[in-house]
Amino acid sequence: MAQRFSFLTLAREALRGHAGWHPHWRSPERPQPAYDVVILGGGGHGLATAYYLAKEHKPGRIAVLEKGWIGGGNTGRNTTIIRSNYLFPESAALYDHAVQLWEGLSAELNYNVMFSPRGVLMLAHSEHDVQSFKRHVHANRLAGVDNEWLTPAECKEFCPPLDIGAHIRYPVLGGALQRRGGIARHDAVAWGYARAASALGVDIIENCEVTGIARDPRSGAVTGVETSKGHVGCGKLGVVAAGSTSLVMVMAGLRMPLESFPLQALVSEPVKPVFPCVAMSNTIHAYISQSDKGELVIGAGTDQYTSYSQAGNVQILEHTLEAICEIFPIFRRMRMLRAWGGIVDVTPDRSPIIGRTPVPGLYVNCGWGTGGFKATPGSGHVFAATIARGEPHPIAAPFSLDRFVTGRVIDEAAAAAVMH
Amino acid sequence: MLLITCPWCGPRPEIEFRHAGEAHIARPADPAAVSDAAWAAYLYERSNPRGEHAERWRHAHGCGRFFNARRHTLTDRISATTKPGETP
Amino acid sequence: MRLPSGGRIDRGKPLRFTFDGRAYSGVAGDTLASALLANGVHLLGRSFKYHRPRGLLSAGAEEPNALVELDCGPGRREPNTRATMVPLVEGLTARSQNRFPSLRLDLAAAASLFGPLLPAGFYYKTFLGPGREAWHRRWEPLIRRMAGLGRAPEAPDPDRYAHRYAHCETLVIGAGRAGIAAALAAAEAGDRVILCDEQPELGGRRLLSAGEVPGLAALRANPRVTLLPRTTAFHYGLQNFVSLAEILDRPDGLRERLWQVRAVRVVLATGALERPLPFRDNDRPGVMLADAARAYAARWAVLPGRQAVLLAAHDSGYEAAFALQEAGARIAAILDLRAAPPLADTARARGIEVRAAHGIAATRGGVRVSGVLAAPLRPDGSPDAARATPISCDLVLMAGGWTPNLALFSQARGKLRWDAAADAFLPGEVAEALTCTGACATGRGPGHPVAAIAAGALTARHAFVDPQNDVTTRDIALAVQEGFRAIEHVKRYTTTGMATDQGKVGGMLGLATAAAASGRTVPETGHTTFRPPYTPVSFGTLAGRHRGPLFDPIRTPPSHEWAEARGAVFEPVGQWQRARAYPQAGEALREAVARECLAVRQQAGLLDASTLGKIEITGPDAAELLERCYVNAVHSLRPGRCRYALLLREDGFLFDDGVLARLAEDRFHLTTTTGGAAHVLHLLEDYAQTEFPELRAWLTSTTEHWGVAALQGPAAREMLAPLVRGCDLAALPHMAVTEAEVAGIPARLFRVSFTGEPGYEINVPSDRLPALWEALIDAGATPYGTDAMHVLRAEKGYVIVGQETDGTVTPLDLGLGWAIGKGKRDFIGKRSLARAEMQRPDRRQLVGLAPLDGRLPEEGAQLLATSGARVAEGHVTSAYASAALGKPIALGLLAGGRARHGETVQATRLDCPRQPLLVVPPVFWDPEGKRLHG
Amino acid sequence: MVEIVPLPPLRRYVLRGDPAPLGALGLKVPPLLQAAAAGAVHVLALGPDEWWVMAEAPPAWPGGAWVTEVSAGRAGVSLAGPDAPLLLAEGCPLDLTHFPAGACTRTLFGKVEILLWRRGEALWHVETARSFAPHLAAHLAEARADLLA
Repeated sequence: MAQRFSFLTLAREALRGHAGWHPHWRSPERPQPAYDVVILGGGGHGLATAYYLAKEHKPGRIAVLEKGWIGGGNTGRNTTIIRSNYLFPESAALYDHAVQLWEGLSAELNYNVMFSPRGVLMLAHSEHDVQSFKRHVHANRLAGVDNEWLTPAECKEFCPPLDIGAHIRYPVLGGALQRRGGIARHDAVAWGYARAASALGVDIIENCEVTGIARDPRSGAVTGVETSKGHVGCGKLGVVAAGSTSLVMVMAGLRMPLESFPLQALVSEPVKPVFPCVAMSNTIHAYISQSDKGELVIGAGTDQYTSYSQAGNVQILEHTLEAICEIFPIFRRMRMLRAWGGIVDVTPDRSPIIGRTPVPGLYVNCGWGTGGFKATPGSGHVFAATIARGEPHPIAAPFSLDRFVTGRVIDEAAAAAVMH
Repeated sequence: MLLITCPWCGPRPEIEFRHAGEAHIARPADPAAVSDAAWAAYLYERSNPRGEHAERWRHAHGCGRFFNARRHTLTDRISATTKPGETP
Repeated sequence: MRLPSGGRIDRGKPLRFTFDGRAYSGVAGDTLASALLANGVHLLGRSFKYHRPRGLLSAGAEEPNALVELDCGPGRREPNTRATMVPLVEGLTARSQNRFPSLRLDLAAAASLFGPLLPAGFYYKTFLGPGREAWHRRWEPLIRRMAGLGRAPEAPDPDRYAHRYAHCETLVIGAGRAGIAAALAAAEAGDRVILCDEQPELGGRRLLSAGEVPGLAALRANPRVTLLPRTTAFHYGLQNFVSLAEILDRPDGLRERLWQVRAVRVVLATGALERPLPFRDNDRPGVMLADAARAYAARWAVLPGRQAVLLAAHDSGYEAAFALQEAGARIAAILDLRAAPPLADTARARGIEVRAAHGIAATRGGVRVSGVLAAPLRPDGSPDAARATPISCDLVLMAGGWTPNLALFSQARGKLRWDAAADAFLPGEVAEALTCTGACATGRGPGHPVAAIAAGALTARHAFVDPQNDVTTRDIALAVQEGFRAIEHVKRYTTTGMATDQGKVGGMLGLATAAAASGRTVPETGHTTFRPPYTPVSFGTLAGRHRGPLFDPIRTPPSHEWAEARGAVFEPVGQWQRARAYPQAGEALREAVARECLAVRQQAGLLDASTLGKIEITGPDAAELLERCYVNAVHSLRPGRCRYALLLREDGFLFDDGVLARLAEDRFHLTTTTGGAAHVLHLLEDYAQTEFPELRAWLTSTTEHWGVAALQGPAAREMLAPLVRGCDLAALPHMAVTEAEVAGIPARLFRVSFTGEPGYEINVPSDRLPALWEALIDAGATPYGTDAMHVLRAEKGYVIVGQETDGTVTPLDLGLGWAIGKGKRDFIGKRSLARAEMQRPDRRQLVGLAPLDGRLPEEGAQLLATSGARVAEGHVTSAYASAALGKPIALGLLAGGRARHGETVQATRLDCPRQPLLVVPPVFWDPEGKRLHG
Repeated sequence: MVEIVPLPPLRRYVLRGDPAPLGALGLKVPPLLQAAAAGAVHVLALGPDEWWVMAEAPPAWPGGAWVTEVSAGRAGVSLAGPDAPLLLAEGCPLDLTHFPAGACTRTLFGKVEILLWRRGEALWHVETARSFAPHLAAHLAEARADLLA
């Protein structure tokens, strides 16, 4: 069992020079020869999956295999926006399941993930935006997801740096506000789940790259994985590899409806509190909040071509900052401190894929595109149940892989919902 | 910003071009004859490789032509661009 | 203290400035930093976490401590500016940051009392309660107030920012000895050369000596050479696409320029950065990098202290000490971590005491250093405080050795390789046409190994590695102890290297400390990735001129000036500004829309439909191309006739609609939605070029050539007839097109309707549209805008792609199956329509909705079978007050809707629980279509 | 030194597929991305099967030409003066030192697609779609003011 985190333990350790702190999670150099369940991918989603498996389903021995260091992918590279005001009930149910878990996550994990429900404000700049966002408000309220319509003046009151003047190119016509939305500390999510999962006996193996998937010649079922640290047997394999999903699934002979794009984000130099909420404008592509450290955290767009380079182009940053300066002109003299790129795996309908695959014992959780972080706890929770029971969790069921064959897609993007 | 060699116009900056997805995904000659699964594969399944990638670009703000390119998705380097139907 | 002579400054040009409200003076050539030092100001800032007093550490871009707020008037306040990078100008106003009430007395410094409670990552372990929202409601506000450095600006920035694309054979980054040499060589070879350097004066460390910098004159004289001082290369993109930020600060308000350089070859001459040394309280004002102190004396003739102690791990420190001695400082002692300092005797010959194998156990002093405890090193490399002896001084020089500056090399995706001999990471493989020269390629020679330096300071207290973020050697050791072994984990857990200097100061030391704490070597530990920008860059520089009207093009149709003059109300539709309505004096928008609608129903109205996309398709195979793409039967369309045309995506969902007119066997005029114009052309080009290359058919956008006046209403024909030459309107049936002359203008005259009234869309060259418009107004037509257009088409049950559809709707859902050519073998999306899912009877289908309570339904409202139901069966896509019908009407998508006419459904509302709506056919006006053909 | 002058009204025609009709107008078929002229009639080869003909008066097209008029759909400016390339560098990503007189192409200036045609050593024809022209002109004007200052 991990040592308890609290102000008292912190104070006690302060008196003895913090000599008593242990590693937050066990990180065995080598994996065991076999596990009942292997989770492939040590990002937030994979670690959450392992945690909820161990806590709620106890399928036996569990390992998480990570090719680099945990939380090093999109978990540690996103703008940490959390919201659930999606249009379609299937999506709203999935993301709101996550928000409900976020609300108790620090206590659940005994790790401060700094969930900050400071409100997510989506700005409308055209009649079409207004119609689309009001449709969201109606749909969300019916589904029990909080979402309210604000006038421009109310937007300004909620987000003082916002310019609602008529002189800007695309004046603000109103906004949809989800007060329960907000941000969290991305690294803490990976570390917190790792610590809690490790305490429940999950092996977290870092620097362990998977090179092949072993299958039973007759049934075709998954029997294990080949890794840079040797063969690891498993009864069930859950792939949670985000941008690398296509590369892993092809090892099992599966072509996925996925493409991986570079997505960039940036932060400004740290300043005193100036931006109280999260603001998003998908018409002009501006996504901004302020971290507790004081940095303005700004989401940029994806490049147009697929890539695994984790590096994006400068023109993407230009367009992003044009948009930010347009609706927040007081920030034009702020400086970009750091920009970085992640690899996002995008599905044709911009909704994730969670569930079984044609290969017995192989499960996949991918396709979160630009919006995966917000779903982390919910994604892990329903994927764990899906793996444990061998059938989709009710919330995950609509996101099955075969929806692309039937045509029952869940197209949030086409329905003018914003990404992120 | 990539520098892309349009097979007609020569090297041009990436912002003149529009990426048009994976190349050589043949539209079934008789769509009515293929199964839902095969049709879905045509519509949605992509190789999305880490490495050499055959893809399509259009010189949208130039000569307007579509063409094929071979690009490495880890280095983003384009090793060849060819007119449709040509082989490098 | 300013020296009487020397330096690269102009003592003849005094400049006045203020810092924290106090007036000082410096001279031309000063930086804010050198000027403050010359005035004896050493306390310049407070640290991020503990609010410890801080002074200048460096003289350059890597400065982590001396961050100030510049105030250049309204809208020109600027936080976190490095005092070392600000050339002094008359009247400069600077303030210190992150302190209250004053820099000298900062109450928040009490934070350091709780230091033991605030080690690396403390916030992950506490603030967990009480209650669910304890963090958000109680603790986070406290943390946020304490965090952050400067204050964000409060008013919009009035300055301008320029962009420039540039191309050259050789781009040289860094104008020190090596950079200038590389530039000269390239220039002699005939290259176009760009040489940039972040400093106001080119020369790099050559500026430490007096006189003209060799080579610069020759470069200035060469017209093919562009010299860019105060210009930082901050982003290294693919194929040598490098972004530079040039600071102009022109009095006319042109502040900065973004250069985007495509270079055949790039030469990195970015030099090396001197490292600080870790020891207790190594952050006190007066503790400075040795080379920086030397620079202040040599370049700005400022002595940073009278009595200095040098802590050396590298010979370069001796050069600095000697230079300061010559400038008049007393070198109290040289403490050298090395057992046998090569230059010890040279120093002694200059009368300087040298203690080998010594370190600093601690510094003394308050807001400025007053002395050090010099201590012999234990076998483990740590200073033995028990045997320490005090030395008083007002300046401590740190010569910790040099780290090659390879941030841009790393951005260029170059691999760094550890070179044991150089005790540094050096450039390895790189795919770009890129070479490194000078100190960034080789370093400045080894000193005391950085691994040994780190090992000796693992247990020291307050030994700062990342001074701005207050990260100490102990914080890093704690992170390792808590299992954070990957260097990226250490960085993220401790925040070392994440301050505004991006690890330039403490990066190498931090990683050596992590290595020492985890018992690994430096190369085993690896390094974190260098991320752009190299140094912070203004948002404005990247945004450039694209603000306000230049943010995005504002497109207006040909009648815009007329509409503006008539006080029309406009709405943005994509990039277009379209007239929404033409209110008359004292008329509310709602009233105007109602009047315009009635005018169309009872007489005739005039709409500028020029924004509709238009494509001319020519060639012998034009019909075949369209037949294969659109759902319609095209071959059977006779010249002179039109069809309502639908274009799907291959997934079967509606992509765009418009009117397809056949002008001749081999020529078509196709319209698209306003927003869809470019997308439709791109999609059709894709199929024409890549799927059906054998077809001889060509597409040309004529969207902006044709101005379109839509004249709609029962009186349209009699109004138009007198203006028309060359065609018999009476003989022109609905959905027909002909060439004619209208008001003396050659036109393509369409008889089409988007209102349900008989109507015409008159296409004339857009420069002639205003004349046609005036003529039609004179003929009695009432101008109507997009709002009325929406109402009129809804009354008739016509859909708008993007309003009735959202990318998940098929033509069958909209009841438009009739438009699909019977027996067509194939068209884009046909196969997808055959999937079972698309055939389900309970798909959302277009219906009309009549409010039973007479109130206007809310667009977007969800449709429920019963008021208690929780699951939506559809939604309201459009809702308008219909003047013609004298009641509100709505369209919606409802599960199995076509079979539910007569049923009552409940619509959600934001202002009350539910609203009952009667499901009716979607055509409210003239269902039989008598008027259209009348 | 560079002046910005609005373009005079021009007739513009897009010829696709077969260039033969150019002969009837007395025009040679120029190589891709180059212009040719016969008196006041100019032809610009903007694509492998796309030729733009510009003239003050409508040319006498022979029958069977796949030609479409776009005259009124286009507008723009002329840039006259030695600093025109410097002004264009504000928003055009091409290396204009390798763009001799007689060269033409579609490219970008800032956020607008332009047709760039170097009519002479120091004379540049810059046109775009009608509704983008005001934006193009405003962007060029602001940039020019900063160049001259």
